[in-house]
Amino acid sequence: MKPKSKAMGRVACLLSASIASLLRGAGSFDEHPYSLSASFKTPMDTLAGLTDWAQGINYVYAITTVVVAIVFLAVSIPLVYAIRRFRVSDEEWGTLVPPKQVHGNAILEFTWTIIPVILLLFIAVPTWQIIFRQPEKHQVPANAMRIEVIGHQWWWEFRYPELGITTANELHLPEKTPVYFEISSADVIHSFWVPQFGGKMDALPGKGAENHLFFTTPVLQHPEKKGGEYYQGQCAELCGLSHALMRFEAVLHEKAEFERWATVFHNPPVVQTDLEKKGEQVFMQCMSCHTIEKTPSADLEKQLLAMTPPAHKAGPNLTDFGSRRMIAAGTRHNTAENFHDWVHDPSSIKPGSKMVSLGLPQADIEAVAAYLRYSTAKTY
Amino acid sequence: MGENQHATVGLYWKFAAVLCFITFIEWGVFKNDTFRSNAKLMIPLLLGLSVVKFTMVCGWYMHLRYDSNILAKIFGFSLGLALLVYTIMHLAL
Amino acid sequence: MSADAHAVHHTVTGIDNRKFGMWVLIGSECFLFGALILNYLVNRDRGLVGPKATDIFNIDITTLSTFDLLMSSVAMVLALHACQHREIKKFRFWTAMVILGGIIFLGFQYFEFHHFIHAGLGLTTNVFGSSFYLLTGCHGTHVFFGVLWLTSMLVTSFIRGKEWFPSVQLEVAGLYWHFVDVVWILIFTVVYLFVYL
Amino acid sequence: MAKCLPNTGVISWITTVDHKRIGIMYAVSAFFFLLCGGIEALLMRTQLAIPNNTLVTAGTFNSLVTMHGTTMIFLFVMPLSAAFFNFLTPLMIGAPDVAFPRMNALSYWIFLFGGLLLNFSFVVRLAPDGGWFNYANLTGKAFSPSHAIDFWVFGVQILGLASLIAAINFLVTILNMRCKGMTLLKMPIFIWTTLVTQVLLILALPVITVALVMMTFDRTFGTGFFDPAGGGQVIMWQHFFWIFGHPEVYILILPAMGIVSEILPTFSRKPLFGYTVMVYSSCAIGFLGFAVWAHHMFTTGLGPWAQALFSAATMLIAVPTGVKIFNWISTLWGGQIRFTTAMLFAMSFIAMFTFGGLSGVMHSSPPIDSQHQDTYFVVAHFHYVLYGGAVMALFGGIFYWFPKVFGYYLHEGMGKAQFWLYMLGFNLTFFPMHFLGMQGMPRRVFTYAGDQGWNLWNLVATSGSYVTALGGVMFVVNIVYTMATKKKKAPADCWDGRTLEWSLASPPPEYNFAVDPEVKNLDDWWHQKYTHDGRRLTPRYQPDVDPATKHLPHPSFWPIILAAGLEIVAIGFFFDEVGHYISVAGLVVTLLATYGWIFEEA
Repeated sequence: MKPKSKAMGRVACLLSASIASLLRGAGSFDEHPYSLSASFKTPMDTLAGLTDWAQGINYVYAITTVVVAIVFLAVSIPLVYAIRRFRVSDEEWGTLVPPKQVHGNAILEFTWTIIPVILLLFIAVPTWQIIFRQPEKHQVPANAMRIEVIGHQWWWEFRYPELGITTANELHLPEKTPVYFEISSADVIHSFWVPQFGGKMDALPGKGAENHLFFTTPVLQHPEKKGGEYYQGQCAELCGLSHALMRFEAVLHEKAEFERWATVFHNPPVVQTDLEKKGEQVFMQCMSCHTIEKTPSADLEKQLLAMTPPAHKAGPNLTDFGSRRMIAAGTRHNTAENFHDWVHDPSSIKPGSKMVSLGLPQADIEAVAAYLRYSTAKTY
Repeated sequence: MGENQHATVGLYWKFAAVLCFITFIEWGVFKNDTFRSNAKLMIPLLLGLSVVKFTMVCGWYMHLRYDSNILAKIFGFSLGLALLVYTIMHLAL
Repeated sequence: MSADAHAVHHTVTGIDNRKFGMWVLIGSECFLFGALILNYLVNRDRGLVGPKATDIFNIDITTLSTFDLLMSSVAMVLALHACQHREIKKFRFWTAMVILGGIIFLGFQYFEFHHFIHAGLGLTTNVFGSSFYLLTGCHGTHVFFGVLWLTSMLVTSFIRGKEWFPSVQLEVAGLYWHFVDVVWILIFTVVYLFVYL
Repeated sequence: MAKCLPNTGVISWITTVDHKRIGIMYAVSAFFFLLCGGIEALLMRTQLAIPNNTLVTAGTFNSLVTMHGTTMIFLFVMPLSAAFFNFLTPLMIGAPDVAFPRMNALSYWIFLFGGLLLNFSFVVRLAPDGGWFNYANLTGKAFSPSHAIDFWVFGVQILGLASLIAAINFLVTILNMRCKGMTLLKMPIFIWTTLVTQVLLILALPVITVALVMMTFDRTFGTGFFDPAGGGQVIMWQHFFWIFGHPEVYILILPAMGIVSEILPTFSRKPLFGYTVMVYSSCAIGFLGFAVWAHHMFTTGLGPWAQALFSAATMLIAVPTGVKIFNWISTLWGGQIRFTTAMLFAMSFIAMFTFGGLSGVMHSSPPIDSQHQDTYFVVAHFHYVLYGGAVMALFGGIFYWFPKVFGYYLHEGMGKAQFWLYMLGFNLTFFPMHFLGMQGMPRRVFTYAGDQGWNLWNLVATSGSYVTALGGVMFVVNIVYTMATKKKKAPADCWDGRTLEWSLASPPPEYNFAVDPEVKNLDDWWHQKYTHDGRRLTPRYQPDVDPATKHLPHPSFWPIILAAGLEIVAIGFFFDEVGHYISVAGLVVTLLATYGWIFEEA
């Protein structure tokens, strides 16, 4: 063993020992955010494969990884071997007689052209299978639930035309039902993406530029737990200053629970305490951008839409704001303190946000907080 | 430098006449109503005529036929690739 | 005219470097005009407001301008032939004819744009107008640059006197001019004759 | 006027038309811009080191993303490749200079002014923030009202013009000015990859020129090419950009492949394995490069047929690339490998580029790409191919040809230290990004929440980027040390090479070849030194001749003046009221420079 390679050997075993301890030790600090276990199977893991479409993707993914691994070994093993085997020290490099001047070998060239083509077919065929499994617009099954997804600069609008619901930043879905998304944008290009449900689809602005996505929603992992399961989604196309903060959550419900949500959604806000009543008055100032069903803001919206060309409100629909887990498009949790920071100075939380800070006094913010966070809360 | 004994002045005038005649035909085809209605006939005809004019000017007026064919290869390759790329893009749109 | 050092250098293909370079530039311009033509074809019926192609195009004027550009190409070939055969009178006459042809073509184009703007098709009226003006404007700019190039050569010929015969430079300018004419042949068919298709 | 210009000092550099000096200027400018790009990268990585970091604001981060991408591609890799084209092409094909010497100087000066215009945006705090691809209607006047995007649009337009002029120049030089006996299949492989790169540049740049003109019209004159409200389509920009974009990435990698194909045979003392196959695969990569662009747009809803065809074409491109990789390994096989820094960089190119290419093959399939698109997996892929590939090979080229350019060797010890720092830092930075991508972290996000599981990999990536920065510092130290001490003189044939430039003195005389070389077969210089059975012969080095006897193109002021004229035209677009006057003034300067150029004694 030449001295140099003995040293290499010692380094190699040191390295492997430390990696082993790291992996073995991973279990002990699970909750620590910088642990290995916290860095795999994360809330936006693209390999979760919950829906049929995502499983199709993982099927092609697995085959491709195997093929790629084969090719990587077929390249790295001869490379490393050649480098170690044919190495010559600097001193004797110039003195030796040059090696046999080999110019080429037709058989070899033929083999490493044909074999990659065959290997690539292993990737290509499943790819085309999955590509043509996505139905065209006219092939969508009739029982599929239609949902319109509209990207705005830095929040998501979801419309359920069959249920007459317009909501924002929380995509409520029943389990095990085929769903058909029509994705478009109101301003710039965004990209609608729930990694655990499958791939992303760009939201392009302009008439006729709608994109379509179809898959069957996954099965609930803990059916006994009420209130639905949350799956994270994010905009995946650079859309301006707060592109990183344009997140949303898909909420998966058991079928009956989803029906209840859809019906309860249309209830008007329940104003009990006088703080909430005061909040309702303060909300008058927010009516020009936001809408809550069965309140004067809804009538204002009807008038705006009746104009030619129809004027759309700039802000998201807040009908079920109280029961939402996150505010400001998935940026902060729906707590009183976060709500206060958000209403007090929106652009400090989301740079470039179109929501202006109305300069409300402290009391008004608390009032509108009570109104929005409690009276619009829907229990289902 | 590149004396082209093939192309005489007479030939240039003959080509000029042919080019004007083709343009006149195109104008006539366009004006004629029966042609204007069915696109299936009109597109190949008009495209064909313009291709003829194209090759005439490129072949003779630009000496592509007489010079060494590496120039024709470069021009042909660029033109062909442009047609290929833009047809694919038109289909993909 | 400066005889570049490399003109004496023996070239592998026997073709002068400048002529070779012009053909490469023509290859590159195929992609440029290809993109513009495709952009026009895609956008020609996407204009929401303002006049349509069918109601403002005047095929007679455009056919005349096509005749004119073809004849200027013929003049160009004759000018080159005269230059190579050292016939100073003919060389200057036909070069002047090419320049005249170019100016007439630009005149037609100015008149046509003027007519369209009056008919309500401005640069920013709709996407059809923008694409049309970009395509024909870019071609017009190439024609203008050609006219500038040939005028400079004609003026230099008068300055340098009767013995100066720039065969290679005129051939390169001729290639450029014929290419601009060939692009117009395509534009004439694709834009004006396909209006109803 | 031109004859009385001095041969040294600043004036000589401003007016030079010698391809060797222009090559050095390209390299120096490229490394200055590498410094800018590197700082931008470090700032981004530091901002992303921990969740909810506040080192830079969202706007600054978007500018850093845009400028890092644009600078590294257009202002570092392309000009550094141009430095190699400029310096080596005439020497390798036995030509006295390029086909159009003054046009060569013109393209350098237009490039430099374009790069300065682009980076001037930082000075006026208007750095472009639309991403290096500048997608359509985010960068329209409605959503980016400030002049920031104009800096990108005009910067890239000018850089495109510079590359186009240089590409025409080099295509004519390679095809028309080879020495006696050097047929196309006897040219060095680096000249072949240069040739294919120039063809790609010539055919791809006009497409981006049209797209940029349309964007300029949209932003300045209010047309609606990409404005959906006016009937335009945002997808048109993506199509036009990527028709240029994909050939562009082959423009970045092909010169690196050429450099590696020159270094490996020299330090294995064996000819390149399968030379003709390597030539045909380079041409295949170049040609197929035009038919794959929509794999950048798989998630924009192209429809199944377009996805199927473009994924097939993308997979097909992996075949010639694979053939090249196996040919490189076969070149090493049975050779006598010497571990110089250049060889280390070249061998690491094979490994890193293969890994990057394979991670690329993974998202050539649209279903997988729907998960990878716009995530850090793609960032990892193209850094493995561009950094692990092009940058490693270019540094290999620097260490390989530095002795020929300046006449003394770079310090091998520091070179190896820089190499290992690069290898460690590079893998530490970009390998974890594969996990980040698979865990769903999107690209171009200026921050992320602490509970998304991305904390560990971002921290590891940031630490890796600092190790790479250390490697960069080591390179600067090496250059300064070598320039200061000039210790190790380099002979004409520094590494016992195989191509014609090794027959010249180092640094080569300004007139290149005293006696026009004649070539009988491929790697003719090796055959002059060794017979088939390895017996040493004495090769014919180029004799020293009095420079006065050789006719040299005269230095000229006009290239820099013409480039300045074009720059002024672009600057005019940044001033709203007086803008058109400035642009017209620029046009006048350009026209005068053109006439001055024509009537100048060459």
